[in-house]
Amino acid sequence: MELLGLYHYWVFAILLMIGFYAVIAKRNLVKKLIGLSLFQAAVFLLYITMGKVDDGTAPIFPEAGAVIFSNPLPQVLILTAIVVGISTTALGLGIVVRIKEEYGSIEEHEIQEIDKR
Amino acid sequence: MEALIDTLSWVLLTLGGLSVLIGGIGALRMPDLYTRMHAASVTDSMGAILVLAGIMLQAGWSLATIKLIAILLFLLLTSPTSSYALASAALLAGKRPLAEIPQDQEESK
Amino acid sequence: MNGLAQHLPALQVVVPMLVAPLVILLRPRGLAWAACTAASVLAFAIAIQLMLSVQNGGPVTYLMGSWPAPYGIELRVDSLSVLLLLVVTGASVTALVGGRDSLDTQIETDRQPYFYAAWLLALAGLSGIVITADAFNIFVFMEISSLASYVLIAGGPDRRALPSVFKYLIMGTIGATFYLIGVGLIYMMTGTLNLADMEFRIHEVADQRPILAAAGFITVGLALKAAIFPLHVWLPNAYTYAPHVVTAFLAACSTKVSLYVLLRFDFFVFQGNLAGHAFQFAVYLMPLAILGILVGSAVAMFEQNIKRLLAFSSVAQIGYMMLGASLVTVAGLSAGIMHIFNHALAKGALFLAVASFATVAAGLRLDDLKGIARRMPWTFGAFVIAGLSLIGIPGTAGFVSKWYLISAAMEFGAAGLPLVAVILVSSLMAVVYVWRILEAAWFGEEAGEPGAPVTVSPVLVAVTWVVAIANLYFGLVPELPVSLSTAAATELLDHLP
Amino acid sequence: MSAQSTILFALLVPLVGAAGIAVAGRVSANLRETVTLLTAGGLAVTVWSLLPAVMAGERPGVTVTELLPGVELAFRVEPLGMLFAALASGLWIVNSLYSIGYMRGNNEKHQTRFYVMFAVSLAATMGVAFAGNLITLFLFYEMLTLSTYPLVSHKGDANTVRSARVYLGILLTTSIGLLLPAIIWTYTVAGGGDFVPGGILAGHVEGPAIGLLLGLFVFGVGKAAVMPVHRWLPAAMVAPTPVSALLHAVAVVKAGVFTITKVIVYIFGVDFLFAAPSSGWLLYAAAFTIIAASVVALRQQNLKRLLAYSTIAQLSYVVMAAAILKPLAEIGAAIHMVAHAFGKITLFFAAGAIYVAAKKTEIGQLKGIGRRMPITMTAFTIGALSMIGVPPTGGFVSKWYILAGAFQDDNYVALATIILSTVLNAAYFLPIIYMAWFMREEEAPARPHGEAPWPAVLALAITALLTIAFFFFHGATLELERQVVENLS
Amino acid sequence: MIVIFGIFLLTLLVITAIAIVRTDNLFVAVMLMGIASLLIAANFFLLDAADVALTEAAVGAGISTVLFLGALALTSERERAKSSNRLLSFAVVAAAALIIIYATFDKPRFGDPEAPVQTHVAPWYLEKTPEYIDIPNVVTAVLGSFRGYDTLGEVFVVFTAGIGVLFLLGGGAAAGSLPQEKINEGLRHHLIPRVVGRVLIPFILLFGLYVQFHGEYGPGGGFQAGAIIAASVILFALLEGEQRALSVLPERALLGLIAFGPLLYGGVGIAGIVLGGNFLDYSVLSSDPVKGQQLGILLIEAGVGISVTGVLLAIFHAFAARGR
Repeated sequence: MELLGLYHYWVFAILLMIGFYAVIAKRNLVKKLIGLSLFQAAVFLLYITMGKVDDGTAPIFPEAGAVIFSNPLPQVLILTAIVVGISTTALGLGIVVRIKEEYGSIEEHEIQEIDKR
Repeated sequence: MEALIDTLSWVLLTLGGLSVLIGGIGALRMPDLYTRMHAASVTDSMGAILVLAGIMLQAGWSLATIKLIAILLFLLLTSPTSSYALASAALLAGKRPLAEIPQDQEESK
Repeated sequence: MNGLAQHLPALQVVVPMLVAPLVILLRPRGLAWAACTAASVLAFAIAIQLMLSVQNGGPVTYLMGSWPAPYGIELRVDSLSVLLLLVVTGASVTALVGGRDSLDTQIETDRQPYFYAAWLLALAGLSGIVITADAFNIFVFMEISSLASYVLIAGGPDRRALPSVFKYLIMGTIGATFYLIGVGLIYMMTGTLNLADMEFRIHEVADQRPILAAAGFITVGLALKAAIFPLHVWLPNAYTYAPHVVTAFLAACSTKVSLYVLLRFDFFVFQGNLAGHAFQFAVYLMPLAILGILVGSAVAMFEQNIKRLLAFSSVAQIGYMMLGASLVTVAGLSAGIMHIFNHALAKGALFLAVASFATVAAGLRLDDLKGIARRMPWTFGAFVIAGLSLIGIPGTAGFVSKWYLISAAMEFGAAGLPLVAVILVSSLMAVVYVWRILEAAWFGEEAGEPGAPVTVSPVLVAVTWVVAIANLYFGLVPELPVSLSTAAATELLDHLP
Repeated sequence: MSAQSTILFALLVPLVGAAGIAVAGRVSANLRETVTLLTAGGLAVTVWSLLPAVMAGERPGVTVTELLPGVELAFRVEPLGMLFAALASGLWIVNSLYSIGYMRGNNEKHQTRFYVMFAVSLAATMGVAFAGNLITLFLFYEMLTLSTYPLVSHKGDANTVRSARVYLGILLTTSIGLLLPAIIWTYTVAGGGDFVPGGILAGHVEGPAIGLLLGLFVFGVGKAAVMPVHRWLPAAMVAPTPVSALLHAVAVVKAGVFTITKVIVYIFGVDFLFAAPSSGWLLYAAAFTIIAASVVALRQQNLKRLLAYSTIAQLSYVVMAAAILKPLAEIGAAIHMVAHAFGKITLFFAAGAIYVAAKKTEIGQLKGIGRRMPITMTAFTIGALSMIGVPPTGGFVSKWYILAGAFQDDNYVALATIILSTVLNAAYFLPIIYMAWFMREEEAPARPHGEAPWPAVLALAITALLTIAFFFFHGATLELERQVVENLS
Repeated sequence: MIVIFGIFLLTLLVITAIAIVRTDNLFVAVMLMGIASLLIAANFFLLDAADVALTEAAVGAGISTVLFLGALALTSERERAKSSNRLLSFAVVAAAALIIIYATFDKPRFGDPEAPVQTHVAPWYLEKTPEYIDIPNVVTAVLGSFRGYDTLGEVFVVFTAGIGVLFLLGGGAAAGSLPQEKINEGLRHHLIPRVVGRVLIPFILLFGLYVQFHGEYGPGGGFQAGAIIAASVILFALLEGEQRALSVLPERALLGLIAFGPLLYGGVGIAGIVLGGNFLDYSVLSSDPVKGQQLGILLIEAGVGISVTGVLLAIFHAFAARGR
């Protein structure tokens, strides 16, 4: 179990870094956004991981009997965070589409070139 | 009785798993889109059916089984449709099946 | 009636937030502006009311859904948040009232409802950030305000607005996500999201590595959003290509709200809980602040486009606020907080004036502004006053905060002298870059047709003057900002058990 | 009307006047100038009405508002300020008269703006004169700088703008960069900045710090034009002559030396400073400025620039006198402000008159001009003699007191400086006078001309007479300024 | 067993992520992104987060993929440029990584029931939910009531994104005016998908409603439901052509939904004030506080569902309308 726990945190770190790298290093705007959503997904993993309780179940009361529940709060937060993430992505894509229409390109450096002229 | 059902379900699950595996291998090894789709279809027809059946046996008569049946029906409806849509889209996009391409151009998919 | 009065903290946020959906349904579309303005005027009134009750009765709290504090979400209004509320709502009102014509020219009519809805959401988001006492709730409202501001900025007529806003979106989201990570780590160690509770429980936490990391993430994330040097790269373009009125609104408050959250966390939550936090805070942020001041001013001195020029000056001004905070004394902190208020006054007036220049001049480069003073003397007059306030000439609001900043630095004796030097040098730089504009406007022979006095929207001129006069008023009678910011600084530093 | 309200009134009159002028300017030139004269008269009456009380030893004061905790916007009338205010307000009347002649004679543009800003700068001057503490003084000091900027840059051509930039640059840089820190320093150590007889700094700073603080003050007050912060004054000569005359011979520059004197007397305290070894350098700085400026003046060809450098030298007389730190010298400083004001404004008026009438600006062109413009040149001569310090002119009186003060302290540096500079003054003024009266003009001017328009001539005649008069009737001033030194040593 | 499965999923996730960054075909990247979302969702399920898993599957794998594809259709499929300033990026990333690794020491053991997270606030929810609200799904209780203010904010984030896209892309209004073309007739001429689609869509809608109203008892709620319903309409649009979709749910109607959802939510909150409670205090909605809470949650979930559906559809149409 502990192994899995550590593994979760590592994966969180790795995903975060991969996404982060994509955001800073990639020049393609859509790719940046993809990286961004990966970046956020990693954070979701962090939260959900910390809410897990040994041999617990989803925090939904069954018809009968008391059981150990995992922590509902991180789940609530992440429900919110997921929706926030998709909203940001949608808006970002909207902007990308307009940029494509205005500049005919979605490559950062090409756009900078065009603006220099 | 219990034991019988249990073993049966495990057999089904294993077979399902195998066919999924096969499908995967096929999708990797096959030369072009259409043949790959063909291989992949093994996964979501055979594989799905067997695995779901296995799980149903595990679940016994309960709400879960009903849901599983629903899922199965859903799969059986959608997967052929989606492969159809995929194939026709590929054709529209101008990908011709490998059989129609002279050998030397094979790599140019 | 008292019944409603007790709900003011909630209404402060809810009013603009709920008017937004109505705005996009309104027909005829002209009503959108009216509704938007009405809502922000109301919000402003509420802010004033809250200020009064805070000044009389100390911090006001409100339980959302009447659930007890650490479990439900709590709203908390103290001097600091009230100061910010005044700035935010005030900026919104002035920008809206003054900016109608300018916006009409820059936003197509059929897109205006969306625009005004976004404006209200930005307003609601910013107020929500400063009014809540819940770490995660801050994140949610931060996202509302950010998304809304992206929309507002993207409304700019120049296509270059789009890449700049995309950059802003990326950096803003990274900042918000960093903040989220930080909050997550703290939550992991304390199990709570309520700021006060958090502070109390961090005290208990034995091993603080995750807390330190959290402090790092939160500080960096918010520094990104607050455009603290060297994380300011998104700001100049965003401000330059946004619609003029939007620049006036956001320049006055958006970065400052992130700064507010930063102060909240670093002083309210971490200060006194983390070993040597004050020291680290000062050591890490003071150099950045100083660099920001100097570099920002220096770039501004050579900038040609007046909006960019003012944007870079904003970077420098944010440096002032950070410098004050990084002294970690009541005097310094209150100086920094006070500068939030005074700088909002100066920049607001300047950008409003720019908005009305833009209606007349060919462009916003200094050459385009030549001789504008003769064509629009009134606007120019207001611009001069605000510019002097930005420099910090006595009698203007800007002087008050500079005075406080310098005396706060002098408390450190000889060690403070370099800081004094920095402040003075940057003030002189400010003289230079402000005067470049004034000179061009005053003497330059305008390129186009000779200067027939042009009529810009009189309302805009009037509003600009109101803000300019506010600069003078708070320069001569600064009780309000002084008392609020001193109280806020004391609350932040001395509230510890 | 109570003294308090009178003080505020003295500030409001010019401002209200400015508004009035702005309005009147839209109606007609005559109305505008009438309003100007009325304002000037009104201001003079207001200020002079304070005189008796102050002579009687009262020190009326009023606190307007508290800028920051412990930092007030306050006014307090004391002899030095009274003298300064009375001087500036009185001369404004004459100057307005002169301006009318000058501006019309040259038919300048933006005349309304000119008169408006003029009134505003007078308001600022009053503020400086009556300031009750450092911060108030600083506030109006900056206001004066900013409000004179449009006047200096009045012409608006490239050259003017450049000079105006120098003007503003030096004045703002010194005031923000040096004066402000000095003030804040004072407030931090002394816990306040009110002008108190005997000073407030005693016991709060010691050792080299005193010298440093003094330096911050002296060079922070760029308007006093102590070298090396003098360059703005010649630069300011691009302004129309009335501006040079009233502002850069009286109001602005006197505001500078006035500030320094006031700081020395009321912030440091003469005795405290006298005791402090590290403050001696001021005397030498002033002496150096006097000599250097005079030498530079020798080599000037442009009349106004010559006058400018002469002003620099004369200002340092005041600074030096103050720096002698002896009662008589302090009186001398105060009196020299007046004497030099009368003399120098006369000279500028004359120069302006010459420019209006003959469009001549260079010294070399002045040959024989005395025949065409006798009144003007007579006045010029009187002014020049006063600069040199020849009786019976005001200049003699002030030099007398300064010398007396120097003797009190056996301060031979001061003595030598004064004597040498007197020689130099003579060396650069007498040739002009000689040229004007005793040489024939080489070729007849393009169009024959007589005197400048009558208001200008009238104005300069008046000031010339004042210069003489001050020699005989300086008793009142003396009385007033004695009060300053009574309570020191 | 769980451990192995978890490790397997996570490893797969990392591999997918790397693949996403490495490929220069954006289409592939988007598809892989969908897969990654599914993997994350599955992993959430292992971590007892049923609701989150459902949401991640619906939003991450479903909607965001659709949006990305829509955007790709309007921009370009290939990423032309190689990465820039790799070194700097690596440095920054490494720095952040170090901080995180530094942080992961001292953190509570994974699944430790004694961790602060489990002991401080959460138990209160688990203990009080039956008493105050009395619905089985604690997540819904916290989401809807205890932290209802967050959820309100969340709805407004969605709303903001919606009007943002409408503002940027000028709304789908253009769709009505422009002449129909082959492109937006969807798969009209393909018999099989249409038939299957017609059979399925009702069931998808039904399922959406189930998720919507079953939220208090099982996993599910407004967001998931909104996403699913929107998905069904989008499917309809793909099959029957956007025109028909718009004729079913015209522009104005969508705008109405977008605005009505948040208003409903906010209205419930205001009702709380009017009836003498605090903002978002549902207990006062009914004579019996528990009933009031349940009613309130039902209403606000409805509001959430409506607004999410409206916004997603509006965004989809905005993109689609841009295509022509």
